[in-house]
Amino acid sequence: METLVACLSGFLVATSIWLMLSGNLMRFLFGLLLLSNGVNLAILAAGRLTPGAPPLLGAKGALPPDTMANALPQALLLTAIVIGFGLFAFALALTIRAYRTFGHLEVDRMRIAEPAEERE
Amino acid sequence: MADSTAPGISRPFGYTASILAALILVGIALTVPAVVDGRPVLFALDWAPSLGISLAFMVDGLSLIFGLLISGIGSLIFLYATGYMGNHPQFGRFVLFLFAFMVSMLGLVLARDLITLFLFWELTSITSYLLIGFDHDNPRARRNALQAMLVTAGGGLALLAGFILMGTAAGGYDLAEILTGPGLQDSSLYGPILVLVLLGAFTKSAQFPFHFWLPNAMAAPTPVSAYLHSATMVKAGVYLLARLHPALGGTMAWSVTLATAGAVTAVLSSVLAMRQSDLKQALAYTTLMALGTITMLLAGAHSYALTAAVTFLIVHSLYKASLFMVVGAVDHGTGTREVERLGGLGRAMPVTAAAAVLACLSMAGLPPMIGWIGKELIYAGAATMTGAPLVIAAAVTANALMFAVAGIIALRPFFGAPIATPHVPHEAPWQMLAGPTVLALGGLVVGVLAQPLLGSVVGSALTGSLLQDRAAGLHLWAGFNEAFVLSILTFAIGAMLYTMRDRFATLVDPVLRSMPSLDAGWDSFLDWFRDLAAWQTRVLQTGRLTGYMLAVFAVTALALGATILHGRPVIMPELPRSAFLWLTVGFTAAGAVVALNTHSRIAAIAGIGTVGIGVAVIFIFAGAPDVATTQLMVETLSAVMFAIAALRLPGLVERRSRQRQLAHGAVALAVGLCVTVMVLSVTASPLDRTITQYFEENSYVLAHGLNIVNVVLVDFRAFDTFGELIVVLLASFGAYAVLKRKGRAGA
Amino acid sequence: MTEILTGILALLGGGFALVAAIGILRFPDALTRMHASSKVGSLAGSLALLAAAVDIGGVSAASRALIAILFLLMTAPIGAHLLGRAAAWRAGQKPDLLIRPSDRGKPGP
Amino acid sequence: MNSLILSVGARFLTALFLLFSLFVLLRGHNSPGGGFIGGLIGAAGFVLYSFAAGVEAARQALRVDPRAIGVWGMAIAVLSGLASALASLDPFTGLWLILADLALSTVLVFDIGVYLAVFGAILTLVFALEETL
Amino acid sequence: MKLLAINVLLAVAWAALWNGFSLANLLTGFVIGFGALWFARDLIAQGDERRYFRALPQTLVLIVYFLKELIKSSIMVARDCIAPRPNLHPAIVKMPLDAHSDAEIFLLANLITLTPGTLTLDVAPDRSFLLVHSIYATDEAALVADLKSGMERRIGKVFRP
Amino acid sequence: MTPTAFMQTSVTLALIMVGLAIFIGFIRLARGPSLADRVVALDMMTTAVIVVCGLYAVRTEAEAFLDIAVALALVSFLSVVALARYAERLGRRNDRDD
Amino acid sequence: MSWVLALPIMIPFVTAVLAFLLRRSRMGDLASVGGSVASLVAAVVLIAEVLDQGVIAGQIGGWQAPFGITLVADHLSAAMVLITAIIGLSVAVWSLAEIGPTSARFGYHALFQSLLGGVTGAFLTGDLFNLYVWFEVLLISSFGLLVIGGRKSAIDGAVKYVTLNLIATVLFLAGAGLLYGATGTLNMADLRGAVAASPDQGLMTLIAMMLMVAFGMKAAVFPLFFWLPASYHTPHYAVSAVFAGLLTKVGVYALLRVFTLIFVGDLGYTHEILLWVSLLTMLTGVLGAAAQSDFRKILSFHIISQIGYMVLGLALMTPLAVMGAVFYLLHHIIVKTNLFLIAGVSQRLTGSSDLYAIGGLYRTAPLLAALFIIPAFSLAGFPPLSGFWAKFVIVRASLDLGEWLVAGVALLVGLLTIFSMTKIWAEAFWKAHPDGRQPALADLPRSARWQMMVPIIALAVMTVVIGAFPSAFLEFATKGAEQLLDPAAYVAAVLGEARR
Repeated sequence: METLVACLSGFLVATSIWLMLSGNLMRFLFGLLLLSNGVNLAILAAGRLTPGAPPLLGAKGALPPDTMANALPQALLLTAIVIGFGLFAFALALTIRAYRTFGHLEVDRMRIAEPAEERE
Repeated sequence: MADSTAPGISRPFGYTASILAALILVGIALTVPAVVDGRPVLFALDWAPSLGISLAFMVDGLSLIFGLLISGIGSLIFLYATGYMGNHPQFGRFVLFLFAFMVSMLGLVLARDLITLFLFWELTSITSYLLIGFDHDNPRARRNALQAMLVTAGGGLALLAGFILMGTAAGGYDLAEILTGPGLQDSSLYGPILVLVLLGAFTKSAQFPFHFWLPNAMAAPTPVSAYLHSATMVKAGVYLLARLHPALGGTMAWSVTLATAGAVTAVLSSVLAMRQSDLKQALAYTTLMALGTITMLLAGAHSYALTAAVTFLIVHSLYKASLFMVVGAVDHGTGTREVERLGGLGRAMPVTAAAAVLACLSMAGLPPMIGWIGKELIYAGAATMTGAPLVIAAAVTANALMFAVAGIIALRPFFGAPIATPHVPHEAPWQMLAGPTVLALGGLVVGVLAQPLLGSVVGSALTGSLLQDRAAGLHLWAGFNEAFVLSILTFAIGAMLYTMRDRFATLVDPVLRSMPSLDAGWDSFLDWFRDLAAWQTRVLQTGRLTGYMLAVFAVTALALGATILHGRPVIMPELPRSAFLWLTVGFTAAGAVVALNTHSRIAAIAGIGTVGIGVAVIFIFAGAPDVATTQLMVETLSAVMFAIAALRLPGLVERRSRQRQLAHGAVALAVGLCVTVMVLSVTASPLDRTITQYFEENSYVLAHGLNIVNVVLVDFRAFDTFGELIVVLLASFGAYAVLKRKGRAGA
Repeated sequence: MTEILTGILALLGGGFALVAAIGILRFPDALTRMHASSKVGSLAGSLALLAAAVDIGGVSAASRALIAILFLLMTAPIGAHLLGRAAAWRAGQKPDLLIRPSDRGKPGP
Repeated sequence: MNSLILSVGARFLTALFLLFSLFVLLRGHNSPGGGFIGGLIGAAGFVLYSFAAGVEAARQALRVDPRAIGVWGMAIAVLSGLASALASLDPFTGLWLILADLALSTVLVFDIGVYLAVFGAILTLVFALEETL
Repeated sequence: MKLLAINVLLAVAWAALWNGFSLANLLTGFVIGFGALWFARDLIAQGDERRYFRALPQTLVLIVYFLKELIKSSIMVARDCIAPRPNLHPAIVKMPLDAHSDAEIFLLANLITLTPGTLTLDVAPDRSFLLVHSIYATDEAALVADLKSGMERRIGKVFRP
Repeated sequence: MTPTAFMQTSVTLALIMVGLAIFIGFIRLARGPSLADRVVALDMMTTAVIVVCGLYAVRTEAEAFLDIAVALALVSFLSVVALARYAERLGRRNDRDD
Repeated sequence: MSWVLALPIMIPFVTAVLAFLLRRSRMGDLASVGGSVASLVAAVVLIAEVLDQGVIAGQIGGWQAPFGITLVADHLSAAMVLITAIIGLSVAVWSLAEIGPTSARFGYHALFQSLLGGVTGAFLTGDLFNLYVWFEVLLISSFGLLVIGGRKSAIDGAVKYVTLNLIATVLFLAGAGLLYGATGTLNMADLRGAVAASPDQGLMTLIAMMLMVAFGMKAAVFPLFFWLPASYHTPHYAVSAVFAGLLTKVGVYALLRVFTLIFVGDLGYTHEILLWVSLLTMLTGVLGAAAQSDFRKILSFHIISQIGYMVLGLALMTPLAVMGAVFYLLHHIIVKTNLFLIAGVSQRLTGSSDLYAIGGLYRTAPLLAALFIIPAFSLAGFPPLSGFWAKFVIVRASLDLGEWLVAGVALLVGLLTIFSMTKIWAEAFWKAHPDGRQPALADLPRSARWQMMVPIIALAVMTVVIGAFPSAFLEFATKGAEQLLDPAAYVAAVLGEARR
């Protein structure tokens, strides 16, 4: 069970890196989304996949007969997803601003802050 | 810091400093009886006890000599400076720096703790940096100040390492204990210690091959040259050598290194001194000669050599400070220091001339000046050293050249036919005359009364500080011995050199010119260094983000991959049978592939949406409804925001070359593979569910909630959620600012 | 009994979802595909939710299922309308029949 | 986006989103949901409204600057964390007031803070994006 | 609308009387409440408000009709989805509108969209017609007539007196 | 076959069918060609997730999954609206790039 | 107890709320300063408590560790919190002179205070995932601060800063999640035992490396530092000052914490890597600085080289070396912040930060010159300033181990630091202004003069005091290092005696 998710997570990470490296800011954003997804899957898998029962208690706190899914990694994931969303949103805004500033999204051509050092 | 622009208004600073220095002189002098009695004065404060470092001082014979010279000459220099540059708008600062320097120098020679000594050592470097660069509008001054700083500070750092090693070898930084202890010559760390300490001392005392900074340091105002570069700072190196002689001296390595460096410095610099037309430069090179001579003598182990070193040190301080001040007075009075443009000044500047002549007598080593005694002792000492013939030869050569230089300095500007100078020559004010005169006369007085005045102090330096049995006597007439013969020989050669100086020039100049210039070497070294730095920056900090990211990912892949090979974590792959899961994983991966390569923005967004949906389905599959809901909401909002943003953004174009694509793909795959291996390895062993169990058991009982995930979020781990809400909020703030703030210029 | 009903509903839900997907794949253009998506898809979702409601039973499950169906039926057509409008216009089909967006003036209420 | 269907739909859907988001928020402690999901749904309602009626109208309908809403949410979260000081308990300890079936607690207040912060944040983001052209 | 509120209140009261807010109780309460209100219509409702008593049953009729249409044509579309040779005649047609209120048009448009085979694309700015896309538009006039007589008529019954 | 087993089997089968549905929908998504095609596919996939939720609720007897369905049914159309808006605006700009 | 620990984290956020709500008036500025004062008080109380009782721990929400989130303060944390508060107050005051009403309206103070809150949270938390959360808080605040000035170059810098840092946080997140999966706990004290007991030590090292890359990126070590020189010279000076002081140090702190407390199973591997990384960091950083000709760029590169020293202290892992790292950490924050603040004043007076376009400060702004000398030479490691002790301890620690190369590099880098500092001095201070300007402090408005100079003077005084009276600080650092190397007290404070 975890094996497949692990492979998927690795695959998502790999694709996201390929996208991030493409040198286009928008592709970077795509990569960022994929990377968060990949890592979230990794965390989920690391917290073990228990198919089925969600971590909800019965009335008056009765524990269900079967094991429930592990609640803690789910809480972590929730936090991580939300944080990832916040970061993504900022990155998106920054991308728009960068486009307005530079007129393109090629990161390698964004060199206002760091022009090549000329030889003295 | 006082900054007075009105001329003359800061003069009181000069006088005050002079008086303070004189008071210090008196204070130090008060310890003479005790020191001579063999009872050094000690003083210590805790500084960093956990490191075994204290702020400790002592006055013993060696310190005493230096202390007296520093404060005494210092007092005169302040007076001199007041006359020389009291009108300078930054005179206040000047006095401050110079006084700070004097205090540092005193601290250096009085320190009893290695680290205390190092503290003051570095302080002298800083203050001298500020002083050399005093004429800060002049690029040359700035360049030379930097050179002096880097050379001496670089040596200082070596010295620090040496001191640390000494502390380790000797078990503490207390000099008194180190010196009276068994010595470090047999320590396993001796080699490194010696190399490092000598590096420090040689750079500070401008020994070959680090001598080049000193003549350049003459960019400083003359009072600084007179003080730092003749009498005090450059002596710090030889002071250190003398100070550590008991602990480090006496070995073959010590004597050979010191003798060679000293002899080469002495001979080379005295030849160079002959060839300077600028009086100040000539003096700078003679200073080097003196330092070389002292270093050479400190190579010896015999008390004669050491007595000679200590005595010559005093001698040199007296005449050289005096001569520097004279040159300053000449410069002040005529507007030039070029020996070719000076002549017959004796009439216009009689006091200066007298001081010059007197000081030069001492420099030339003529009786009854103290210089004579110094020279005699040098020869006597040289004779006791290993490799005596070579040492003596070097000493004679250097001294003969000194004789000739002394002749040039004493005779050419002041006698003969007057030559027109930029200003009409006039005598300097009294403040500027006091120094040279007192010091020159001092040379005469201590020459005549050498033994009564200096004998006991030098003796205590030898016995108390250098741990010799006794000191050689300081006598004008020590009998018709080897030294006397050598002196006569010296005079003869010197006189010949003086008269045949033009011939000498034609002989020497081609040789000198053909020698590689270390100063030019310094410049090319700095250029090389700057080129290296620029090259590194071009290679590393390219300003191209993809390069950065590639490096980061490659490092990640490398770090993880290498560790996988190193640690060999356990993995147990096990494929599931749920067809639904396979399908889900399949379309999720396929979604990623679409996003990977498409040129259509919407296709990419949709592909990523697919991935989001797939991941959400996996969350559902794993029994995580909260997470799945959040994931879907976030996916939706991300898509919404993308759709809004995409209107404001251009289309996608793939610009990578095939080669780059391969490299990027390889790195990406490597990282992905590592992640997979990590997850597999993590899931290979069972999970400790203690914490989850606690949550399950107490979620309702203690936290009154049935949804464990939510209880974890808002209660068990509310702090995480607190941070999380701040992140989201601030992300929106940042985005708001980045979108709404009007662009401003300014690259 | 409920189990069998549930099973049938589930199968129908899954089946309709599959059919909708096939329709989306096979239909010739965007507008026709939308028919498959917005209708058959909604039906599939409704059926699956009904299956859940039947299986779990009880007011809360039923009400949630019904609310979900209601929401689905409320939102799906609005989205379909907007998308269809955009698609039709972009596809350039029968432009004479359409109100060109540029004629509508500025967006806003 | 000038569409009669959308604008009529948005009118009641926005209300529905808000209502549903509050529902999700309040029962989050016992069923899936909670402040974050609630905030997202609530914000989604206003996003829809802004699509239908324009950002200006959405801002007016909201009356308050969304950033301020977010900050107030953060303030509420902080205060709920600090509230336990009154009972001299550790920070962020839940204080419970249980009236029959109804449980009121600082934990719920905290969740409301999360709700508001997320709500404000997302609207800030979307509005700012919308207004950029 | 006032009457709807009263009706709901009655349903709640009914359920409370039965000591349980189950769905069955509430529904029963609603139906009984509706009956009670109808009997008391002269007392509590004047003029236009009486529309409630017709609108509510008409709404139920509409819902049933809609569900029937939904399922029927869903199956139609589904059949075409998997048929080897789909019988598609896509076209965009203009459907003149009798309805005028926003809510009415909205509901009509959405229900048309929801019934398979037809999809509302747009409303004319002057609300005179709807643009409808159909995949079974073999006969455009018949299609429009069908829509008007089926969906629009029933909606009109709910909204208009 | 007992009713329970029938239910289990049919749910499993239904899940596989939905999985296939998403996969097929994905093919349309990848192939396009127009923006609307992709959005339609995406929308269909979202609806399929609702089906998945329903089926999972059956399988695990947990109402919680219905909550996902409710939220998704309400919110998911927002992305369709946004993308449709995008398409329309792009059209207005006469920019043919998707 | 837990309040003492929680308040330093909470106060900045309360301040952020107040400052934002009052952003349109001068009260917002005052709220920021007032809140910083309150933070300082809380930090002082915290450190007093730590000095009194040793390691203290408190549970958020009253949930016993390892179930809830624990806050822990040992010597290192408490000192870092105090320094953060000091820097926060200094820069908050300094900001008053630089940050205009526009930036304030965009929420400058709120972002700034949140940054401080995030940093403090990172220092105090005893939970790995919570650490991640605080990292994100400070990261996102720093994003906002970076772009709030609205300069074109800041956008360029931000693109690089944001992208690379996002990668780092994702790595951190993955590492934390995987570590939970492998050990079942997130509490750092609990992790120590759990990691040691893990049957798969290879996996533990693997996760350790993942976290090392993540933290290394935050700390800007070679070869992960690119984001730093790309961005630090672009925002407001107050912003770059607080970045320079605190951000990379959080990374170093995390490295120190995690690689002394949790991952000590394979020192020969992890710490050897750290050693080489630190050497290369020092060298590349200082060489990078030598190639620059911009005030802030030089300072930025020096952050990197100094980070190398701190990592070196960790890599050597002897009590003395770790002590050196701790001391270096504390000293460097003060000094680097101060240098950036001075750069800000210099820019304000001379109109640029390009060293070739400015000058003349020595003649007409001697106070600034004197104040520059102190941190500059402290950075270069001259006695008797704070930097000397830091360097001394590190060099001695490496010599004690017989690591000649390490000591040599450390010293060489010190020399090259002097080279850069004197370059700034010669160009900005000594050289006359190329346009003949006579920059003087008197040019500043009176209030701005106070707001800018008082923090600089205060930080300079601290540098001098630490250097001149080092024994208390060194002992403190020694104690901190002892706690790091033998975390028994830490573990006991968090988990109670029972679970040791």
